Order: sequence, then C-alpha cells, then structure tokens
Amino acid sequence: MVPFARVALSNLFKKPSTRNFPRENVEAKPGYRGRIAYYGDKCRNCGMCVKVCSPGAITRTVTETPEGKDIAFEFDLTSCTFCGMCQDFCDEKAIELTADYHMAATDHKDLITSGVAHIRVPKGQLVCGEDCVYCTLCARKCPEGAITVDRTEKIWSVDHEKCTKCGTCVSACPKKALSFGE
Amino acid sequence: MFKKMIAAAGAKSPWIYHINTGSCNGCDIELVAVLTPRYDAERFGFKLAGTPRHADIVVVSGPVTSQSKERLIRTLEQVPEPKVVVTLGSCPKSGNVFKGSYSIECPVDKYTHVDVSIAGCTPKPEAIIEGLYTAAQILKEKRREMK
Amino acid sequence: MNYTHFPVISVMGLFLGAFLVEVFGSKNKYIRNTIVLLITTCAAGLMLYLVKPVFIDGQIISYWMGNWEPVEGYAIGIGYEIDALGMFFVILTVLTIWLAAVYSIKYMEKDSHLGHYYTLFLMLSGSVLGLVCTGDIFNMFVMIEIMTFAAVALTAFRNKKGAHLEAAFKYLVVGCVGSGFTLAGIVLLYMQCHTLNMAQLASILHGNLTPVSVLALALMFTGFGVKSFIVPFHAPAADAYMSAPTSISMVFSGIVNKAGVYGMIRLLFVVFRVMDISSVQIMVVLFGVVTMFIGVTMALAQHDFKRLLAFHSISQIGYVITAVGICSMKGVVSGLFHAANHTLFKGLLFLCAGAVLYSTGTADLDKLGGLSKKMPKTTICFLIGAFSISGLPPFNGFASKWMIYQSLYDKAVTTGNFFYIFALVCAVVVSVMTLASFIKVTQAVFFGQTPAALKETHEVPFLMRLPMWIMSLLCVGCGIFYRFTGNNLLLPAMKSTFNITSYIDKMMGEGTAAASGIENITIHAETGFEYWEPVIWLVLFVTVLLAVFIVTLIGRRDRGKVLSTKEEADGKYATFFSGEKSSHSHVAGSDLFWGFKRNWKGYFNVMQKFHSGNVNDYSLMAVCCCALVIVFTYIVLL
Amino acid sequence: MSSFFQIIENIVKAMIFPGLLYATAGGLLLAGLDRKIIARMQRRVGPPVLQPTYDFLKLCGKETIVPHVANKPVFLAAPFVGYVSLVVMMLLIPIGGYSAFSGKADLIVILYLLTIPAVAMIVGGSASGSPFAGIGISREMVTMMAYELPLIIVFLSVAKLVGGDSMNFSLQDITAWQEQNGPVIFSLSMIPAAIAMLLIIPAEVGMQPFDVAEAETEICEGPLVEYSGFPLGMFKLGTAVRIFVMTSLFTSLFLGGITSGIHIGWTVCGVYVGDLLVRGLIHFAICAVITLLCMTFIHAITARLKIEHLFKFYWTVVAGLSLISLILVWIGV
Repeated sequence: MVPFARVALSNLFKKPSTRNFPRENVEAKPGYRGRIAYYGDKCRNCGMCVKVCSPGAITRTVTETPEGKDIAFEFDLTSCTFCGMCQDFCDEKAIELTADYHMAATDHKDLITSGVAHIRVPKGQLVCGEDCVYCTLCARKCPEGAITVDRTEKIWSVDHEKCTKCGTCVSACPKKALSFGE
Repeated sequence: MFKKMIAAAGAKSPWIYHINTGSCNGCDIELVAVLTPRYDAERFGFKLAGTPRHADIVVVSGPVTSQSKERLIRTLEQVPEPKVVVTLGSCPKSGNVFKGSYSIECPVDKYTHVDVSIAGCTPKPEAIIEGLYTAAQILKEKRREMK
Repeated sequence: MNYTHFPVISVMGLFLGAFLVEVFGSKNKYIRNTIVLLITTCAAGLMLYLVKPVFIDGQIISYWMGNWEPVEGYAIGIGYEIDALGMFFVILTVLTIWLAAVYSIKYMEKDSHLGHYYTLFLMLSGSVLGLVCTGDIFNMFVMIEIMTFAAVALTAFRNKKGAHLEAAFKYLVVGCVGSGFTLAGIVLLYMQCHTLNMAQLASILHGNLTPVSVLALALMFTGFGVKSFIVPFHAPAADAYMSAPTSISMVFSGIVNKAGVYGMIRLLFVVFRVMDISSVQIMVVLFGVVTMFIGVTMALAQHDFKRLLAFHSISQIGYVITAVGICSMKGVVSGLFHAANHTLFKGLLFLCAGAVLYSTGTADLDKLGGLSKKMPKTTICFLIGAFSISGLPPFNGFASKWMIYQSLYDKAVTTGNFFYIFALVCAVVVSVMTLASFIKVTQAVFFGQTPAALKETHEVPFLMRLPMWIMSLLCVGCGIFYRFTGNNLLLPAMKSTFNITSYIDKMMGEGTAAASGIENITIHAETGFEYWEPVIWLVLFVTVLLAVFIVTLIGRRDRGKVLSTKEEADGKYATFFSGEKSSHSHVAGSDLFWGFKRNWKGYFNVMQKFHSGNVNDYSLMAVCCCALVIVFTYIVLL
Repeated sequence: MSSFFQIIENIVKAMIFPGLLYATAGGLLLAGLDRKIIARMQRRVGPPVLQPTYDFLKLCGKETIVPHVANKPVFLAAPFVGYVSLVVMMLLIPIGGYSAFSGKADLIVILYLLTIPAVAMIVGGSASGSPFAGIGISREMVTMMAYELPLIIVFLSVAKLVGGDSMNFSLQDITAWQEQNGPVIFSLSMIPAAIAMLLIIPAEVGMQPFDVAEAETEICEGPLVEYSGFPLGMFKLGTAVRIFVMTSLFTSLFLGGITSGIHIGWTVCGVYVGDLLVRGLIHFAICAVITLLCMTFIHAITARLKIEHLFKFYWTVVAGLSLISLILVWIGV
C-alpha cells in the first residue's frame, strides 16, 4: 500500500497524462489499418479483394456500359475486420487502409467506402503468343482459375467461359506473351 | 423551468451500460481503456453503470449469439428512456467474420434502433470517445423531444 | 366511589370468566366471545380507572382480602397493594390482555376446543394481573404457578406437532425449577420473618440481612430470573414463544416475562433493598448485558419468524434488566420505559407474525417473501414495530434505549467503573444487531419476491388489524411524546421504586417504616430528557420533506415519468437479473449477513452446543446459575 | 409578531442555511471535489467539479421504472426519507460557533439519526425485489454492524474528554469546549480516535474500499439496482449530502476551535456576521476539504475489500484504535 500511496501523492502534483483528444486530433501510429480508401481508376476488377475478404464486407455491382463495364465497389466498414488482406492482394494498389480511425457515425452510409471503376473490356479474346515459356504465373495469378498451363506438355489453354478479361495475366506475364487478340 | 437544464445536463452525464453479446473481448477491453488516465472519458461525465436501469447509453459489442439474443432484448427494454444504443465494432452490425454462422442472430438493428455505430475491429479508443460523444449529443436531442 | 375493590374484582373476574367460558362457551362461539370480551374489557376498564388515584393523586391502593387486617403488627391475611410501580405494570397487563383477546377472536377461529383456549387465556391474564397487584409474597408465588401452568398448557395448545409438546415440556420443567427456587426462598423468608406481606418483609429485613435471608434472596432472584427468561434460563422461552398461538406469544412476551421483571424489581428494590450495593448492581447489569447479547446474536441465526422474535424478547429483557441494575434514577426510569416499550413493539411484532402465519400458514423465513404487496397494512405495522425495536428515531424504542445509554454513561463516569462503558458499547452494538435481524425479516417476509405458493395471500381481517393499529399508534406516540410518558407514568413509578415508606405505612400502619429506619431519598425531577426533541426533529423533517415535495411538483412536467405495471412482466418491468428471464429469485432470511456469520462462526458453534435442546442441560444450567448467584450474594452481602 | 418572525427565521434556517440549500450545495460540491481529486491522483483530468450536479439533473429527466415485483409506495418514498433525514441532520450539527437547532440532539441521537438514511436505502432496495438488492442490503447491514462499534467508542472518548466527570454528549458543548481548549485532535490521546473516525467515514458514505454494498461490478450497485430516474437521483443526492454531514461531524468533533482566536467581523443591518463567516463557513469549508482529502486518498490507493474482511477490519483495527483512545482518556493521559 505504501508504494501506491507514494504514487497517488506524487500524481496529485503532476500534470495529467490525459490526451486532450477531441480538441487536439491524435494521429494513429504508422501501420494502423483504418478507414478503407478505394481508387477506382487503378482497379481493374480482378475481384481478388472480394475473394479474400473473410467477413464478406466487399460488394461488387457490375453494370454494362457501351464501352465496357462500370464496377461499383462498396466496402462496408461495419462489416470489415480491417485485416488488410484486400490491400495486400490488390496488385494495382487500388485499395488502401488509411490511418483514419474516425469511424463513428449515426448514419450507416457514412461507414461505407464506395467507388466505381470504369473498365473497358477488350473486344477480343485472350491469346498466348510465341514467347510463352510456360512459367504458369498467369495461371497462378488468374482470379477465376481460367488458365491452365501444362509445363511438361507445353500446353497453354484458357477457358473463355470463365475468363472475365480482367487483364491480370497480361500484366503478370514476364514475357509479355499474353494479349487480347483483335 | 428545469427543462433546458435537464436537457443540457443529459449530454454532460451519460452513463454507459455495456452488453457483450459474444464478443471476442477486443472491443470490451478497448471500452475499458477509454476510462484509463490516457483517454479519461470521465472528463465528459461518462461512467460505467452497473445496471441497465441507470444507463443512458447502451453499448453493444459482439455478434449477438443466439444464446445472448433474448438477454440482449430484455436488457435493452429495461433501460429507461431516453436511451441511446451504440454498437461497438463490426460484429453487432454485421456479424463480421462470424456472418452466416448458425448461432449468430445479428444485426442488432433487427431488435432495436441503433443510433450510433462505431466501426473498427476493434475501434481505437479515440473513435469510441468520438462515438460516445456523438451519442451524448443524441441523448440531449432525445431528451428535448420527450414530453 | 370506593375503588379499592377494583383490583380484586378484576383479578377474580378474570378467573371467574375462565370458569364461565368453560361452562357456557365451549359450544357456542358467540357466547364465548361475548364473555371473553366483556370480562377483559371490564377488567381493563376497572384497572384503568385507578390511573387517576395512583398516578395523579399519588395514592397507594390497598385491600385486605376478607378484611383480614394486620393483627398486632403482623399481616396475616392476603393484601392487595398497588403503588405506582405496580400500577405501571397493571396498565401494560390490561392493555396486552385486552388486545390479545380482540386479536384471538379472528386469529383462533380455525382452531377447535376454543373453550379450553379461552379458559387458559383468562387464567393466564388473571394470574399476571394478580401477580402485579398483590402485596403478599406467597400470593405472588401462587399467581406465578397459575401463570406457569396456564402458559405451559397454552404452549401445547396446538398440539398437532410434536415440537409444540416438546416446547411445553421444556417450559414446564425449567419453569418448575424456577418456581421451586422461588418457593424455597419464600419458605426461608417466612422462617426468618414469620410474615409473607411484602411491606412488612421490607420493614423487617431493612438492615437485617442474615445468611438465611441472603439465601432466600439468591433463590428468589434466580426464580424470578427463570420467569423473566434471562440468560441462562432463556432456552425454553424460544421454543415456547414459537409454539404457542401467536396471540399467546404476544402475552408471553408482553407480560409474562415482564412479570418476572416486576418480581425482580419488587424483590431487589422493595423487599430486600440491596440495590444500593455496587456489587449487586454489577451482577444485575452483567446478567442484563449477557442476556441482551446472547439473545440478539441467537436471533440473527434464526430462520423462523416467531422464534426470531422470541430471541429478541430475551434480548430486550436484557436491556430492561441492565437499566434497572444501574439503580440510578435515570436507569430505573429508562428500564421501566423500555419495559413498556417492549410490551408495545414486541406485542405489535408478534401480532404481525401472527397475521403472516394466519394468511400464509407458515412462519418459516425461507418460505415467505414479497408479502408487502398482498398485506400492505400489516407491512406498515411491522415496519413501525421493527423500527421501534431497533431504536430508530423518532420511535419509542429509541427514546428508551437512548435513556439507557445515558444512564449507563452517567453511572460509568460517576463510579469510574469501566464495566459500565463496556455495557454501553455492548448495548449499542446489540441495538445495531437488532436492526440487522429485523432487516432480515423485512427482506425475507415482506419485501422481495412472492413465492408461487403465496400468490393467493390476502390481508388479515379488521379485527386482527385493530390491535395492530392501536399498538402502532402507541409506539409512535410514546416515541414522540416521550416526555409526557416520562413525567406522568415513569417518574411516579420510579419514585415508588425508591421511596417505599408510604408503601409500608399504607399497609402496616403509619410509622412502621420510620420505626425500622427506612427513609425516603430525595428524587431529582431531572431525568435527562434534554437533548432529544422528537417533535422539533419531526417538524423539521416534515418541513424539509414538504419543500422537496413542492420542488418536485413544480418540476413535475420536466421530470421523467414514473412507469409501473400491475401485471406479471418480462422485459421492461421485470427485475434486472443480468438479462436472464425473470424467474422467482428471492433472497431469503438465511442468505443474509454472510460476512458477519462467517466471522462469528466460532461463537455460533459454541452457542449451538449451549442450546442443546436437552431439558436436562437447561435445568442443570439453571441450578448451576443459582449456585453461583448464592455464592456471589454470600460473598458480597455478608 | 415575534413568534411569526421566529417561524420565518426557522423556515429560512431549514430551507437555506444550514438546511436544504446549504447541505445540498455543499454535498454536491464535495462529491464533485472527491471525483476531481481522485482523478488527479490517478493522473487524469477528471470530470468537472459540478459533475454530481449534472448527474442529478440528468437523472431527473430520466424515466422511472418500477419493477412489477416492487412495492411501489415504499420503493418511491425511501429515497426521499433518506435524503430529507440527512438534510435535517445537517441542521443538528453546529457550524463553528453557530448552531441552528444543534441543542436539540446529542451525539448518541446523531449516531442513531445516521442509521435512518442507511435504513431508507436498505428498505428501498429491499422493496425493489431484486436478488442483487437482497445481497446488497445484507452487505450494507453488515457494514453498518461493523462500523457502529468503533463509532460509538469514538463518540464516547470525545464525550469523556470534553465532559470529564459529568456526562456530556452535547455537540454544542463539545464545540464550546474546543473554543476554549483548542481542537480535540490536538490532545495526544485523541489521535487514534480521529484516525478511526476517518476510517469510519468512507464506510458510512459508501466510498471505496468500503463500498461492498454498492459494488457496481459484482452486484450491480446492490440496493440501487432497480432504481432509475428521479429516485436514483435522490439517492445520489443523499450520498453527496452524507459526505458533507460526515465531514461536518468530523470537523465539529475533532477540528473545532482552530479559529477561535480570530475575530474578523462586521455588522450588517445590526447583525454581526463576521464570526459566522470566518469561524463557521471558511473554517468549515477548509476542514471539510481536508477530511475529504484523507478519504479520497484512502479511496485512491485501495481496492474494494471483501465483506468478511471489512467486518474483521472494523472490529479489530478500527475498534482497537478507538479503544486505545478511550482507555487513554479514561485513565486521564
């Protein structure tokens, strides 16, 4: 009890250690995963984020437009675990968990991050060029599992039914062998 | 005569009752952290009440398991008006990672009107203070509207 | 009007009534009730008529039976003599008898053989009244015997249960041991003094204590101790009070054990006049302190309503004995006051217990609960009684306890004896424990939740409530206007306790007291009523309460509403039980005071061994105690 | 006519000073100060000093729900009785040299009057029918049994010191004695009694570490569990006034007469007011705050006791301390 007494008495004459929070804003520490920011211009609608999201907080609505598709993303922050998987899996850095933690709202809409990606869908179908070395990177990256590569038989094939023409494989190919044919 | 005083005091002395409906305890310890010297929510008159009868703000955390559903409803009823319901974290609003489980009866919105929801898994204590502060202001409004 | 006949008419009337009830009333309940009410009302009326001559005119009423007046200075007939002290106890007696009779009519309705009941009841009443009226010590013994046997029979009246018979047996055996001591004492006295009249005994024994009379004193002190159930003779009391019908428990606690106290006062102050010896004072106070302490701690451990009240009776008698043992003027006043208050509040509490027993059929504290909604009027009466006995201002128990503390402190500083400070501290702690055990009853019986079995309980009929209301009013009245009671009843009674010359002279002829050297002492009118003004406190309380109430009314519109419901409810109006469905969860009597019981475990274990329930042990205790008293009195008086 | 003025004067005394308004305002301030000081001892900012006032006002605005098992009249009346009896107690305690009605009750009466608010709380809690309240009242009662023993010994030792060979329980005489002979606490033999009294006050007002009865984390605030709205506010107000009453009692028992030499005063409308202001109010305010500081200090450095430890603590340590004082006074040290 004596040490407590000493601490209590000395505290009486010290400045309080309380942060004057609402008046002075406090920044979160670096690496804090707060409110999700979504950059629609970077997104290419691969859908990886939707797949890895464990609480299913991301909804994707597709609208067909003349030049392609408008993909509306909604990140429901009241459903999010802030694990950061979507951020990690997004190759294009279109998703970012910012350090903004001010997520108290009376209106549910204030807790939804949304954005639209305007995607121009290529007309042609995915084809593989001569340069292919059958490295299987494209198959591994493909969010839909549409590409099959047999390294021993040296066969590259794509299931056009499954392919959404997102272009992940095209940018992943080290040899630039993939393209959407005319 | 006293109406304005009472309404003004409502925002200055909100007492919190905390219900855990199967939370992982993350939100709960953060709520307690709000009362520690670093954050000191008592500056605004916040106090943890021991019983719903004393409460102004009910803080719900956890994804409303089917075992706790009835108890949650009953406890919410027992809080005298004006009251404000605050959800803490993602679970009570959506079920978070437990969504779709057979034993989860979320969201809380099904049972009561949620006035403030604090997002985060878990929310930062500052966010909780912010949310509770908002709730206190709502409390004042509700008191003003009451006859 | 010649009112000197009134005492003997009352006493004989009651005995005659007992006879008449048995003859005419054993079949027809209307005749029976009429006889009982008529006789008790007459007795009460006749005796209360004597209040004016005795208290206001300061007379002493004497009556020689069969006109056998003293011959050559020796009293040979039975004489009735009522001084202010006797009259004080007469008032308590007739009041209790009358209220018990009224209460019995409805309360005993369901029992059979009511003719016997009323016979015994009237015999008990008559004997107690005779005991406090008589001026003859052997007549007193006879009355004690009638009282004991009527009481034993009444204890066993509801003899369906073995426990009731057992209680009666214990009472019988221990009571007879006490009567034996008394008789032995009287025999010894007669041997020495050749008279049985108390006034004459007092004049002969003054300054004339021989080993024989000291032995008689010790024996009779123990005998009356047994009758007033002080520790260590208290064990049968608890059983008897619990087993007897409640209207009788009230009589037991109200007047039967007061009869023992009265006997003790008569003996110590008037007949032997030994109370100015400090060792005797300490002995009596020690008896009182031990009695009040053991009584209250045992009460805390009980879980039967009536048994708990019985132990409180013992404890409160301890207060009376303590106060009387101080032997200062203030002490005697406070002791008598507490005796009166005890009759009032303990009677009230027993009547409430009876009401509960009547409505629910049980007095087990663990089976009752939530009766305040079913029996609101009983609850109010009970709360008044409980607050009175626990000494909450401004009720009457507080006034007398406060005077007891003052006299104890006064005694301590004037004699410099630390023992009285110890007694004072003990008395305060006992008072808090009394409060505790009544909180226990309040919670266990009247508040909390109602068990399913008691859902159909109803308030008791008006005839049972009437005595309760009268008692409650007297409790509050005596507390608030305690000065009035003090000046008009207690001071004369106290004066007649100390100044016995007129008591002797009235009986034995002028100058007898002076001839044997008994002188009056000067009595200070001052009794220490200064520092407590219940009226002012009450006025202030009401004023402030009104002010608060007015402010509350002004702010009524801005205040939150008060919501309540009459129906069973789950949800908003259910009690909070961590969100669980509201089910019956009542904190019953035995669940309370855990921290206290745990700390006192060792003590309670000893007490359990002490109260073995074995009548042999109890008799042995009585005999051993008597032996100790004899040794002690021999050491200090010779 | 004079009796009319007397009635007016007495009503003013009862309503304003030292009655309703003074007791309530003082109590609320002290309760707020307590919360502020304990916050500072824990290096927090703490609530504003007016926080108890806000709490009370807010509670006024809340609904009051009466549980269906409760006895409504008793449930609603109990808080008022408790609060009003405390306000009346304030009138009976002399303030400095000034006493409104203090000649009307002595120490033992005060001891018993102090039980009324506790009993009001117990009966109210009991009437609510909640099992938590049942446990709460049991603990409250055990606490009361625990502190009553040392309290009476403390009172006795003060009375013995002041009264000498005559009986003196009058608070007014104790104050007057202190004006003459200096504060009671300055006599060596009374220091243990003062410490004991300081340890009793927290239990009396239900402050940590002796707040077992109202432990909100274990038994949901015990007797108060079912109270809401205005009646709860009354109870909170009562607790605040109780702090004030107890600190005032401590001041008049132990710290009176420190300012007896000081006479700064002036006459307003023919009434000499200076002595009351300096020797009464300022002295009282300072002493009350000092007493409060001691209590808050104990509050800050201890955790809640168990009920059986509490009982043992009071009947051994505290009772022992007060007994030392009593024996020392008795043998005349």
